[in-house]
Amino acid sequence: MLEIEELRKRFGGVTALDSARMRVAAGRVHALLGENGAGKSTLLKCLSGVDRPDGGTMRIGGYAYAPADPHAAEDAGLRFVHQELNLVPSFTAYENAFVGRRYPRRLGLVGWREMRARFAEVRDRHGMELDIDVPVGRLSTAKCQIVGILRALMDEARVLVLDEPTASLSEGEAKTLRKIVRGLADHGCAVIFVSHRLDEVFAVADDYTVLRNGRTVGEGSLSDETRDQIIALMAGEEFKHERAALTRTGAPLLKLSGFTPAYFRPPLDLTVNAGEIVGLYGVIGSGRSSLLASIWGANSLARGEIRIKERALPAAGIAERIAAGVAYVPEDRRNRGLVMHHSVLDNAVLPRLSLYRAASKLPVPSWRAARRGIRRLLADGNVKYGKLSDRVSTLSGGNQQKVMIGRWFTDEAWLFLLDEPTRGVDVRSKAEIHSMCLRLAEDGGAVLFVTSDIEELLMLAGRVLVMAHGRITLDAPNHAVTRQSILDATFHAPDRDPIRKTG
Amino acid sequence: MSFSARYGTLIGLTAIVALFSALSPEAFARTSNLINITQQMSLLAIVALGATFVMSLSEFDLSVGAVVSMAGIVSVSLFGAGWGMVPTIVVTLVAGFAVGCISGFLVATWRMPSFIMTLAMGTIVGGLTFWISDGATLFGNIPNAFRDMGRGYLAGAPVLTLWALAATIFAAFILDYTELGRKMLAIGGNREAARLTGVPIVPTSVYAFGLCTLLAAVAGLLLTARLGSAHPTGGNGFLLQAYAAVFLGMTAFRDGQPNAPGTLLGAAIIAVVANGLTILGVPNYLQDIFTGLIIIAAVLVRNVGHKTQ
Amino acid sequence: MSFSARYGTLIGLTAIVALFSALSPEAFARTSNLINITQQMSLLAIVALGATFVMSLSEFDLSVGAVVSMAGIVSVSLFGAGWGMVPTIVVTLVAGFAVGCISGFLVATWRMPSFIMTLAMGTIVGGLTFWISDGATLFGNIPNAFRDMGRGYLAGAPVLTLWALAATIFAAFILDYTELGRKMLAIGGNREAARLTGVPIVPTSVYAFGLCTLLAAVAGLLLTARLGSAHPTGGNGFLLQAYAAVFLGMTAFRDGQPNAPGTLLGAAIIAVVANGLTILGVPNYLQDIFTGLIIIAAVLVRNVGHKTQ
Amino acid sequence: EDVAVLTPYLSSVATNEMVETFTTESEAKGWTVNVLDTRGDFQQLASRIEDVTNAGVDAIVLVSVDPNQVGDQVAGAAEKGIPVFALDGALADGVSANITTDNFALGTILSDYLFESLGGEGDIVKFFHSAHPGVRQRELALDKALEENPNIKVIAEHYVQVPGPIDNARQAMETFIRQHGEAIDGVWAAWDEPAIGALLALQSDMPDSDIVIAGIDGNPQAVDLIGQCTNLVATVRQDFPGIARAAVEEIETVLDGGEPSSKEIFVDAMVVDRESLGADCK
Ligand SMILES: Nc1ncnc2c1ncn2[C@@H]1O[C@H](COP(=O)(O)OP(=O)(O)OP(=O)(O)O)[C@@H](O)[C@H]1O
Ligand SMILES: Nc1ncnc2c1ncn2[C@@H]1O[C@H](COP(=O)(O)OP(=O)(O)OP(=O)(O)O)[C@@H](O)[C@H]1O
Ligand SMILES: [Mg+2]
Ligand SMILES: [Mg+2]
Repeated sequence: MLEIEELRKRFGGVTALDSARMRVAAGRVHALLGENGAGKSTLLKCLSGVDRPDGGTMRIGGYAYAPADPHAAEDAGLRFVHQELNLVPSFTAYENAFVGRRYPRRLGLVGWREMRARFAEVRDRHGMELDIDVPVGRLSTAKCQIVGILRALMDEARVLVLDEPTASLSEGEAKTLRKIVRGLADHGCAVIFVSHRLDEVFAVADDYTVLRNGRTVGEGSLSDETRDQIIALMAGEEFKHERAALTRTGAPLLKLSGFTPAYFRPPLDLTVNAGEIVGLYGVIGSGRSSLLASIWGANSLARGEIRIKERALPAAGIAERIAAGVAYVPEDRRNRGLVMHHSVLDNAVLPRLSLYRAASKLPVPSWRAARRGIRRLLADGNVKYGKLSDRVSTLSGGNQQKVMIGRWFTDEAWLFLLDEPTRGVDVRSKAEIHSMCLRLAEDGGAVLFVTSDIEELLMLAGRVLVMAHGRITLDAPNHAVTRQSILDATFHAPDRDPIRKTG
Repeated sequence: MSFSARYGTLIGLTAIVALFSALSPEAFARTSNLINITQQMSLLAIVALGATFVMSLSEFDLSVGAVVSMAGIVSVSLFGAGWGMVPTIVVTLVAGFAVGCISGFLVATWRMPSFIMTLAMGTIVGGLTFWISDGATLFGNIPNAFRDMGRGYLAGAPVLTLWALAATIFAAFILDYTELGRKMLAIGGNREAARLTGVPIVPTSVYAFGLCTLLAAVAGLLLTARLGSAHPTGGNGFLLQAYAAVFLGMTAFRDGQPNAPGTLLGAAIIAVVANGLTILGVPNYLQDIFTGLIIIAAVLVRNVGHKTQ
Repeated sequence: MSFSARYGTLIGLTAIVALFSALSPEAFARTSNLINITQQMSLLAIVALGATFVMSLSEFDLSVGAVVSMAGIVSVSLFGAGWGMVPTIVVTLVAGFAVGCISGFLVATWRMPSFIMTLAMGTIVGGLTFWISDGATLFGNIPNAFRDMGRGYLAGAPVLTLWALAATIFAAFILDYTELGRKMLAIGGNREAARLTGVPIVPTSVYAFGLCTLLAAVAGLLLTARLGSAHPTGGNGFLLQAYAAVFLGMTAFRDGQPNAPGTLLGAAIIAVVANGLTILGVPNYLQDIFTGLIIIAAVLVRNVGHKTQ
Repeated sequence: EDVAVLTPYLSSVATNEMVETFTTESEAKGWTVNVLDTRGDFQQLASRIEDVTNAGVDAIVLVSVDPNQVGDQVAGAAEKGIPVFALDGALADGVSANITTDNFALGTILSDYLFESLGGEGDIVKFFHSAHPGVRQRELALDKALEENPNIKVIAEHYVQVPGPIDNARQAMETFIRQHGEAIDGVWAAWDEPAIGALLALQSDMPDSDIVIAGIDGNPQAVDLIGQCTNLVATVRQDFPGIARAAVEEIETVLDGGEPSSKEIFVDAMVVDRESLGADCK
């Protein structure tokens, strides 16, 4: 159905694709795999007409295919969900679904009602939950991801391309999506699926192609392969991911009592002790992200008592957290994490500007010291980048994520608040981020992380928390929980629905 | 969003009107004066509605003032050369539209910052206007039928007010009920997303800038009709005020997006303040100070209600 | 990035200078004239460097023109009231700094659009200036020592040129070599990301706006020293030109970020074009047209090389 | 009595002087004066005339504008029985009286004075601003005078930018000095601010030159500089206080039910130079 041969693409000095090959059959789900920066997104961008390849051929159904722009790809029957969500924040979900398409019309005017009805129909047909009447700028990352997916499902597609669609979805939604994908494939659609969650890949995909440094290094049917074989193909070497087990705890580092992130949330009590890695799980909208942001002091509506190392802090105020040794990584790197058009160096140095002072009392950074320090920091985090002066937006998605986390790993911080820290990160780097967390905990620090990946939760967390409707419905050590008990807690019925409609 | 956040700017305008009415019940609050305000704000509103189009792209067009002036000078020159009303109006509007199209094309294809591009364009247009007019104020030879387009009353309402209403409906219609308008707002909201989903950046930008200067040319024609003369820099004063109106309107409705009703409201605030302070006989310098304070207050009313997060 | 993309605007300036030199080898290209250009661009450069600070926040300060005028009027008034040089300068600079701090504070705490906020602030400042001066041009009583700060030569270079150089170094230092400057640029790049990484939004914004109007006040003092008089609207003409210089500078270096050397370059382009066209005796309307065209060309040179993606 | 004074050019020195005198004189008569400036914006001027008409003032005074530029509004005021006066303006329908100095005559006086002090020949630099109707008349007078004096040549001219005319003229003059140097014999400035700018350039770049500069308006700073024996040797002083005083008298007559003494009242202009100031410049 879709054949790609010898595809090449360079960005300045960086070779993103170097003779990539891929054959996708109709009615099959095809997993495109590879480490961060292997060239997956670039390949898909060539397919979608966003980037023009430097060489190579693409054929669809036997005919040569060379889209000049995204429109041409759409006309050829391809639908895309790009890795970086591209939505217009001021538009509602249903309007976003029509941007770049022909709007429904009534008497030549934009037919708002029909537009909404058509989108609502698609949403309901696929069993997704989504408030479609608010501007998407007010939705969480995961909800935005659902908007992007639904957008691609608006009409019949010959080829559906999903670049890490489940990166910020939790178990339930991810499962729904897998069902949708299978359904489409059964109807004869070819699906290309990029994901770093290998168990998911094995659950949904039929075939695979592995890219390494822009080259195709393996392809075939997944039923012939094991997880370890695929990992070895991707990384180019044997690689084992250890399961963490850490239960040693010390004095309380973080203590919340009667803490409410927002007026419509119930108050919470929570303690995180030194040496602990606490995983926070829940479905989309359960209130994990807002809890983390509120602990970080980024939420002016938060109320209640918060103590860090026994010292009471104001409910809002980021500077106090930083001074107290807390670090925070948001889930939405593009809008809330990084300054995309600034250099890697500027982004990496931002939270730690005062660390590289020319003289300790002078707020004047020494750029030489900063460059040296940041190079080491990024090397520790295994970030793949060209030059420190390159824009951070030119890094692959996973490497951007690693910059955003790695920049906090200096000696000053010992309590980490991580919101979906390994979103879009490949297996090996995920292990590295995990071992950074472990080292921190061993040195007497602590980590509170949010994840939507139950695998990761069980692998990393020494203590498991589950949130539902803004309450903590489960708090137990790792060894005392099972997949089932976690999922049960997730769907714990609320006494009353505390979530009010937005807008 | 609280009530004061959603309708804050409208409340602001109401408060300003109420204040002036209380201070000057016989002069300000008289119906004839209030009707007259709608006439005084109309040209500003038309220019500002044009600016709303480029602001919906998240760009600026700083040539609008120069285009207003140009339209006046071009039309009176053509009348002077013996042209009839229809060809004169058509040529003037086409010229106005063309200016924006050129800016829009260069901005979109070469990614030139619209600020500098349109500032340069405004300088060029200003030079051309001077060339045509020789720097002098032009009057005479303006047909009465033309002048009547910018003065007098129709069915009890000032003609200019009706023009401004028509322009508001036109702009609201384009922005909310045509694909073109939605594409403009999509580009303005997230240019990269628009590009990736296949929104045609260049033609959409060309139209937005073109509509902007087209409305500026309309305002220039109406200004000439209203004054019976054209001054080579007569429209330049509209520039900053027009954007002030758009920004006031952005804070008014729709969560910070440029929108036509908001722009009209913004122009109304500016016009009411100027009229009210004049009628109260406030000294010149105090007028400036009050104008500034009232505008800040009008935006604050809204933002205070909105300062959540 | 290709060579023409990286140094396009610089190449543009060089080309403009070469062109004028070829057209007028004895008048334009004479060293004394070139030195004089550096003096003519200096006040614009200082105002524009101030604007660079707020642009680095991705905001505008439209009160700079009014602050330039205010600084002149305040200082001459104080001299007239018998104040000495040092207290006069200090009070004027503090007043200038305060204006920006107020704007910055309101913009940052209430999320007011800076465009409308500073436009209102500029109106208020303009009104105060009128109040103080009664609308008249003020002169007399200006100490010669003060006047010498804005005229004459020091070690062979015009004093004003030295001021502009000092301001450039100051701005470049703040933006590139202090934490404050990096924080400003981070806020300008992505406000939310900066906030979440612990950049204090309010103080940083207050400093940026304050530095902006502080430099405007410096320019106002130097303008007064240069002219020996102060006019209540004498600085208003700087507003748009200053932002033009900043935008020219943004396209010049650093991938579209505001930067001090770029701003200086932008001011130089504007000054060279004005000087060259005057020397060539080009009629004033053609001057406008050429100025516009040259500025567009200067930006295009760079963007043509840059149009990859 | 309520009197509204409107002008688009309050920040110009000449206009400001008229308005100041007018205000003082009328307040002495117990009138309330409200001054409005629209910063060069004629649409605003039209709106403000409508406003004061609506507010029901007793008289409207337009300063430094040609009332024809806002004809309908003036006629509207007249219809309501509000008398409209022009200061340094022109006659139009509905204007009770225009009190002014003839700008063409001003330009002629300036040109003649300058040409005479150059001895009937030489090269001059011209500073002008044709957007202002009055200033443009002066320019036309220069053209006529040049026709009559074939030995005087304009070797450079500059269109002065407003706002900021002094600095703008100064920059242009700096350029001209480097370009033409000693070849320049005189500077013709359509009003005093560019003349001051030209003088500043001369003082810093060619302090010993004997270039003759002359302007129009009798701007106090210019008069001061003439008295200091600088190259700025003369200005043609319009009697702005005289215009304002004449206007106050006319308005009083009209408000008392009388008729203005004439529709167009010319107030004389005179040359202010070292001699008339009694400056000793030897
Ligand atoms: N616009 C660009 N300019 C320069 N380099 C780029 C650009 N886009 C991608 N690259 C480089 O191309 C390489 C491949 O990137 P790509 O985004 O395709 O990786 P990926 O396989 O999708 O990785 P991830 O799993 O992290 O998303 C990376 O080294 C990246 O830095
Ligand atoms: N002002 C508000 N009023 C009512 N509901 C709100 C408001 N703000 C946010 N919400 C809702 O509260 C829920 C909590 O979102 P939050 O991002 O904290 O949860 P989460 O568990 O991290 O979800 P995700 O996994 O999607 O990030 C969301 O569904 C959001 O729509
Ligand atoms: Mg990718
Ligand atoms: Mg979340």
